[in-house]
Amino acid sequence: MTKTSAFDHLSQDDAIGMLRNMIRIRRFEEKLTVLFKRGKLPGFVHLYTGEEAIAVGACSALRTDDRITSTHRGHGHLIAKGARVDRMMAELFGRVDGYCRGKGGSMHIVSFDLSIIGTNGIVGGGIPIGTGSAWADRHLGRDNVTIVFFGDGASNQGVFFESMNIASVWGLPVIFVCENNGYTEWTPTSELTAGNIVDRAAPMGIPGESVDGNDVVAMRFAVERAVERARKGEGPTLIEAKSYRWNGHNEGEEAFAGAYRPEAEQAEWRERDPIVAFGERLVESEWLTREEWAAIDSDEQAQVDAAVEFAENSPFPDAEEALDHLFAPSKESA
Amino acid sequence: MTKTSAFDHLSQDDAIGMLRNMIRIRRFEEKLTVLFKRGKLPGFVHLYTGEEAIAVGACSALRTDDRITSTHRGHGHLIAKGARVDRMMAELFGRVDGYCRGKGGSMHIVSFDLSIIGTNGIVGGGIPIGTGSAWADRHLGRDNVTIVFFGDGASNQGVFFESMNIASVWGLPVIFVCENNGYTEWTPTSELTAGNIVDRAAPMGIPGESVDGNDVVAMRFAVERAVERARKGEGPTLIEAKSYRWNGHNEGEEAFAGAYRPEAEQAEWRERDPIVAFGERLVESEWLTREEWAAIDSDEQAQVDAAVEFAENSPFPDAEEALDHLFAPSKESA
Amino acid sequence: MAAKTVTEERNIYYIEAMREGLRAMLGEDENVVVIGEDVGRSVIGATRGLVEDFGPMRVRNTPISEATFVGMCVGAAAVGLRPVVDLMVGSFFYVAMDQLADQAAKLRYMSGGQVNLPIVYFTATGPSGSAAAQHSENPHPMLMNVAGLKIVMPSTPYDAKGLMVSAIRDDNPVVYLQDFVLGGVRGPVPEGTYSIPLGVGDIKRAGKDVTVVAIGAAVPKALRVANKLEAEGISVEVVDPRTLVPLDMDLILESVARTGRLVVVDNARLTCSAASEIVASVSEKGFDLLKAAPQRVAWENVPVPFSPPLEERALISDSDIDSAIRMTLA
Amino acid sequence: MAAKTVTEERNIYYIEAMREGLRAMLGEDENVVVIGEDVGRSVIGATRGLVEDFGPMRVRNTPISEATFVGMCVGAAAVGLRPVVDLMVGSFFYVAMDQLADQAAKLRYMSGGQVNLPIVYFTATGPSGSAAAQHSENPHPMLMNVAGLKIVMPSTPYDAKGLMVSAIRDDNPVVYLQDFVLGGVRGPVPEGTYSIPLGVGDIKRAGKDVTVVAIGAAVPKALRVANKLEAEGISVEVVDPRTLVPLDMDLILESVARTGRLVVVDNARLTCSAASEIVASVSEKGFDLLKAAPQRVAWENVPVPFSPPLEERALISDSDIDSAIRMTLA
Ligand SMILES: Cc1ncc(C[n+]2csc(CCOP(=O)(O)OP(=O)(O)O)c2C)c(N)n1
Ligand SMILES: Cc1ncc(C[n+]2csc(CCOP(=O)(O)OP(=O)(O)O)c2C)c(N)n1
Ligand SMILES: [Mg+2]
Ligand SMILES: [Mg+2]
Repeated sequence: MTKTSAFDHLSQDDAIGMLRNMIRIRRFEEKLTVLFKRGKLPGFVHLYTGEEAIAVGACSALRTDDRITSTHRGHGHLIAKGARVDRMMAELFGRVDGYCRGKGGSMHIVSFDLSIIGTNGIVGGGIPIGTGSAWADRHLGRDNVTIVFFGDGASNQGVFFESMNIASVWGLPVIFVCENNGYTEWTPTSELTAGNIVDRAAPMGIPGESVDGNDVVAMRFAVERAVERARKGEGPTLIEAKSYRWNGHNEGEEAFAGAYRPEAEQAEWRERDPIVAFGERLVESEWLTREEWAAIDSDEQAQVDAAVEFAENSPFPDAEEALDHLFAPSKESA
Repeated sequence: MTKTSAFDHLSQDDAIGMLRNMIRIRRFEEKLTVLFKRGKLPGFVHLYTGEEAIAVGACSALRTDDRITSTHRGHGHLIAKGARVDRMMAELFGRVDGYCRGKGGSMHIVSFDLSIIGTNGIVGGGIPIGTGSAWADRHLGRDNVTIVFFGDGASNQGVFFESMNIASVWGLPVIFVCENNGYTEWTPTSELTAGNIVDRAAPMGIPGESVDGNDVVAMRFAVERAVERARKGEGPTLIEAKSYRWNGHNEGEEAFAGAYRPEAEQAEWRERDPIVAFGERLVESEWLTREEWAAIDSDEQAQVDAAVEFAENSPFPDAEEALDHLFAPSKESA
Repeated sequence: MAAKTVTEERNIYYIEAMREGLRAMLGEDENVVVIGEDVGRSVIGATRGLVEDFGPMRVRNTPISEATFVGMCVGAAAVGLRPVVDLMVGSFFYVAMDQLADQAAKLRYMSGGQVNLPIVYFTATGPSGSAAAQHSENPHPMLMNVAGLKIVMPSTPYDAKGLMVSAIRDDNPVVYLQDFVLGGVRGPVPEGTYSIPLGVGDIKRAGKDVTVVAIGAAVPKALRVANKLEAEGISVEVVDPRTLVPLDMDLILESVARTGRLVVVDNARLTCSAASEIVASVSEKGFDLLKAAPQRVAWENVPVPFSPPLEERALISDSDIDSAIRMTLA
Repeated sequence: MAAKTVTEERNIYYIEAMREGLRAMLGEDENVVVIGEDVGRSVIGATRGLVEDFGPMRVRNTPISEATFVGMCVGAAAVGLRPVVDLMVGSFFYVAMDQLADQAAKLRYMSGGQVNLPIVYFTATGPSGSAAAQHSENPHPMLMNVAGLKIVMPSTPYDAKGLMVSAIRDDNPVVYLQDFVLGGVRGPVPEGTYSIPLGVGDIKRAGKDVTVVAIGAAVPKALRVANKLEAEGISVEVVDPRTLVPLDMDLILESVARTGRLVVVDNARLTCSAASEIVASVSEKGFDLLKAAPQRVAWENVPVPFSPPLEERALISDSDIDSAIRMTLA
C-alpha cells in the first residue's frame, strides 16, 4: 500500500488517519470558539488549536489500551485517543449524553473505556495519576504504557519531579510529554522557568528528547521510541514538544489579557500550521490528493456540525443525578 | 596570629571555634542519647552525631544576621548557628526557659534572634521558607544569605525542585545544603532516589557542588564560595554534602528497625570521625595542642552537663500558656 | 467600628474595592508586595493595573508552584516583608496545604510567639457557574479547623475594601476569600482608606422573627429571601459574620436572643461546614434561646458538578433558604 | 453486622489487629498492594513483617513524595490495583491534599460514575505525647468536608481489624485513621477474617441518662468517665460511630431519643470538628429530643504544643468529659 518511504515505516493509512485526526481537533476547537462567543458553553474553555500535532503524533503511537492523562487543555488529547466529538460536545454542553453525563465539562472529560484516565483542572494534577496507571500496568504484568500530557507551566509543579523520580527508580512505563507552547497563562515561560525543561530528565536518569511539536511525524517517532523502551521495561522518557497555541489561554481572555503576545510571533507560528505542513507533505509524497484532503476536511467539519446538533438535542441530566456517582455501591455484606 | 596556611585563609581562631562547635554538638547529642534512654525526653528525637562538620562548616561561613532553615534533625544546625545549649536543653525538656517556652520541642526549636527562622517536622517543609527569607532579604536590599538545610530524603519532595526553580529565576541568595547521609529513615537512599542529588541543580541553571561532608574545612570553603556569589546577587547554589549519621534515624529505633545498616559501613564512617579528623589536622598544623583540645572537650562537656541542670531547674510553663501565642496582638484600632 | 454610613455615594464593583484596598496598602507600606500567578494581568481582576504603578518587583508573577510560594511568604514575613498572595482559585490551596496549615499557621505558636507573620492569602473562590468540581471549592471549613489562620469572607464591596486593608495591616496570616460570584457586584465604597476590624460581624438587615447567619455569597441570597418574606409578614434578621476566624459569636448569640430562631447559610459543603460550627456553637451556648430547631443551608455533600441543572441542585438556592426559615417558624 | 460476641478470647494489640486485616486482604486478593515510606520496616507497626511474606513488590517502600504516591494510587486503582497506602502520620496528608481531596475524592463523581477507585489511605494520627504541632494533627474534620472519601476511625482492636478488611474490600477511597495512642491497646480479636460494614456505628456502653458520642481515642476516655459516673448513679451511653463518612446518624439519634442529652467527644480541634458536625446534625434533626444544651468536648483551637502540661491543657481530658456530661444534667 505504501507508495513512498518519505515517512519511514509509517503506513499511508496511518498517515492519513493522523491528518484526519488533526483536522478533527482543529474543526472541533474552531467550533468551540464560535459557540463560546455565542454564550453556548458554560464554564472555562481552553483550546488546543495549533498544537494538534503533539496529541495526534503521540497518541498515534499508542494502542487503544494504552493510557493517557491530560490537562485543562485536553480536547486534542481526547480526540487523538479516539473520543467521539458528539459525546465530547454533549459533555461541553452539560448534557446527559456527554462522556461524564454532564458532570465533568471541558476540564474533566474522560472515557475510561478509551483508557483516558483523567483530564485535570489542576495544573500538574494528572502527572502522578498517569505515573500510577503505569505502575499498576507494570505490576500486573501488562505491557501497556501511559502518556502523561502536561504543559510547560506544569513543569514547575513539584509532582512533575517527584513523578519522574519514582518512575525512574521503579522503571515505570510512563512517557512524560511536556507541551511547551511558550506561555504559562499570559506570562512567557522563560520568565518563570529555569533552563530547558527537557534537561530536567537527565539527573533523574531518564532520557529526554526535544521534539518539534508542530511536526506530527517527528512526534510520532519520538513517542514510538519511548513506547518501545517502556514496553520492554526500560522505564520512562521525557519528551518536550515545542509548539504554540493559536487561541488565547482561555476563551474570553480578551476581556483582560491585553496584547501579551507579539503579533509577529503569532503570525510566524500560524505560518507553521502543523496541519498544512503535514497535508502538504502527504500531497508531495503522492499519498493524498488535494481533493481527498478537502474531502476529509469537509467530512470532519460535518461531523463537528453534527456533534453540535447531537449535543443540542441531548437532554440535560435530571437534577437529582447531582446526588449520584459519589461512591461505588458497596459489595460488602459483612 | 595564623601559624600556618594549611587552611588557606581560615584564621586560627576560626578553626578552633569550628572544632569547639563540632565538639559541642557531639557532646550535646551524646547526652541526649543517655537522657532519652532514661525516659527524660518527651517526643521524637533525631540526632546529628557524625554529621557535625556539615552544620559547622556551613554556618561558620555565615554572619549572625544570615539565615538558616533546618529540619527534624536540627540540633547541629542550631548550635552551629549560635544557639545556647542550655536553652535548647530546656526546650527539649519542655520547660519555660526553652527557646520556644516549651511549645516547640526537638523538631521545632527556633531562635529568630539568631536568624534561625525555622526547624521543621515536615520533610522538605523548610525549603520554601528559606527560599522566602532569601527573597525578602534581596527585595529589601539587604545582602544577607539564607542556608536551607535538608536531607537526601527531602530531595524527593516537590518543593525542593520548585524552590530551586524560583530561586534561579529570581536570582535569590539561598544556598541549598543537602545532607546526604545515605538513608531516608531506614531505607538506603539509592533505592529511592534517581541519579545524584547534586546533578538536580544543573537543569535549573544553578551551580551544584558535591562536598565531603565530613571535612569541615571543605564544607566551609564550599559554602563561602556560594555565599560570595549569593551576596553579589549571582543567585543560588546547591551543595550536596555526603556524610553519615552515627545514631539511629530516631532514638529508640532499636525497637523495630532491625539491622538495616551493615556493621562494616558503620565502622568505616566512625573511623572517619569529622571531629577527630579536624582536631588531628589542627594538632599537626600546630594550631592546637592535645591538651588544649582536651580542655575544649571537657569545657564543652561541662556546659552540656550544666545545660541539663539548667533545664531540670527550669519550671514547666503554666498550663494556660497553651492558649497563648497563636496570634500576634492586633495593632489595628480601625 | 468603621463608619457605615457612606457619605459619598460612589458605587464600585467588589473586585475594584479589593483592588482599592490593595492599592492603598501598597502605597501605605513599601514592605507590602503582591505575588501570584499572572498578578500582572490578573484573570479575576483584583490586582489588575497594580504592576503599572508599583512595578514588577512589588507585583510579581510566580511560576505555578503554589506550595513553594505560599511557604516562601512565611520566611519572607519572618524577616520583614508583608507578602500578599493571590492564589487565584480557592481549590489551589490544596496544592499548598502543608505550607499553609502546617507552616504559616503554626510557626508563631510553635516558636512561643517569637515572630509575627503578616501575610495575606487571598483568592477568588467558590462556584462561579459551571466551573466544575476542581474550580468551585470553598476551603473555609477546612481552614477554620487549622488554628493560626484568620479568615475573612466579605460579602459587599464596602466590606471587601475595609477587610483587605485590615487583613494586610494585621500581623498574622490572614486568608481572604472572595466568593467568585461577588466580584461583579456593585455597591457603595468610600474613596478614602478605611478598615473594618477582623472579628466583628455586621447585621446586614435587622429583623425580629428569625436570625439568618449568612456567609460570603450567601448574604445577598439571604437578603433577597428576607425581602420576599417581609411581604408575608416574616421579619428576618441577616447577620454577616464577615470574619470566620475570629468569629463574632456574641453578635450571633445576641441576635438569636432576640429572635429565638436560627438558620445558617453557608456557601460550602454541608459536612463540617461553618454552618455546622455556628449551629453547634449556638446550640451549645444558646440552647435556651432557641425556640425551634436551628437549620443549616449548605451544599449537598458532593463535588460541584458542571452541568447547570446539576450544579443548581447541588448548591444552595433561594428556596432552600426560604424553606429553612419557614421550618424554624413551623 | 458482624458478630460482636467474640468466642475465642484472644487479646491482641490494636496495631496487630490492623496488621491481621492487612495480611488477610493481601492474602485474599493479589491485586492488593501496600506502599508507603519504609513500609518494609514500619515505624508504627501496622505493616511490620508483611514484606517478608508478600515480597517487596506488594509491600513497597516509596520515596518521600506523598503528593505523588497518593495520586499514583488513583491511576493505579483506575486500572485494576487495590492500593493501600501507609501515610505514617496524619499531618502528612497536608502535603498530598490536592491528590487526595481534588483527585482521589472527585474522579469518580466527575466522570459520571465511570470508574471505581478502591484505595485505602491509612495512617497513625493524632497526638501521641509531645509529638508537637506537626506530628499531632487529626485530619478527619477537614477530610469529612471533602465528599468522596469514606473515613473510618476505629477505637478498639476488634473494630480495627474488621474495618481494615471492609476498607480494603470497599470500591472507594477510604481514609483509615488509627489514633496513635490506641496502637498499644489490647483487646479481643478473632483469628479469622471478619468485616464490619462501613457506616455502622456501635454502642460501646449502654446507658440511659446521657448519650456520649466518642470518636477514636476519645472512646476509651469516655468509657472510663462513664464507669466512674456509674458510681454516682449517672448512666452514660457511649456511642462510637466508627465510621465518620458515612456517619450512622440513625444510631446517634436513637440514642439521644432515649437519653435526651448529648455530649460529643472528638479527638480533634474544636472548630468545624466532627463534634461540631454531630452536634449540629442532632440539633437540627433531633431538637425536640434534647432536654439540655448539647456539649462538645474537643481540643482548644491551637496547634498541639510540645511540653507535657501544655499539651494536656490543649487536648481533651477525662475531667472535660466529666464536666460536659454534668452540664447536660444540670
Ligand atoms: C494548581 C493550579 N494552579 C494554577 C492553575 C490555573 N491555571 C490553569 S492553566 C494555567 C497555566 C498552565 O500553563 P501550562 O502548563 O503551560 O499549560 P498551557 O495552558 O500552556 O497548555 C494555570 C496557571 C490551576 N488550574 N491549577
Ligand atoms: C512530609 C513528611 N513525610 C514523612 C516524614 C517522616 N520522616 C521524618 S524524617 C524522614 C526521613 C528523612 O530523610 P532525610 O531527608 O534523608 O533526612 P535524615 O533523617 O536522613 O537526616 C521521614 C520520612 C515527615 N516528617 N514529613
Ligand atoms: Mg504552556
Ligand atoms: Mg538522610
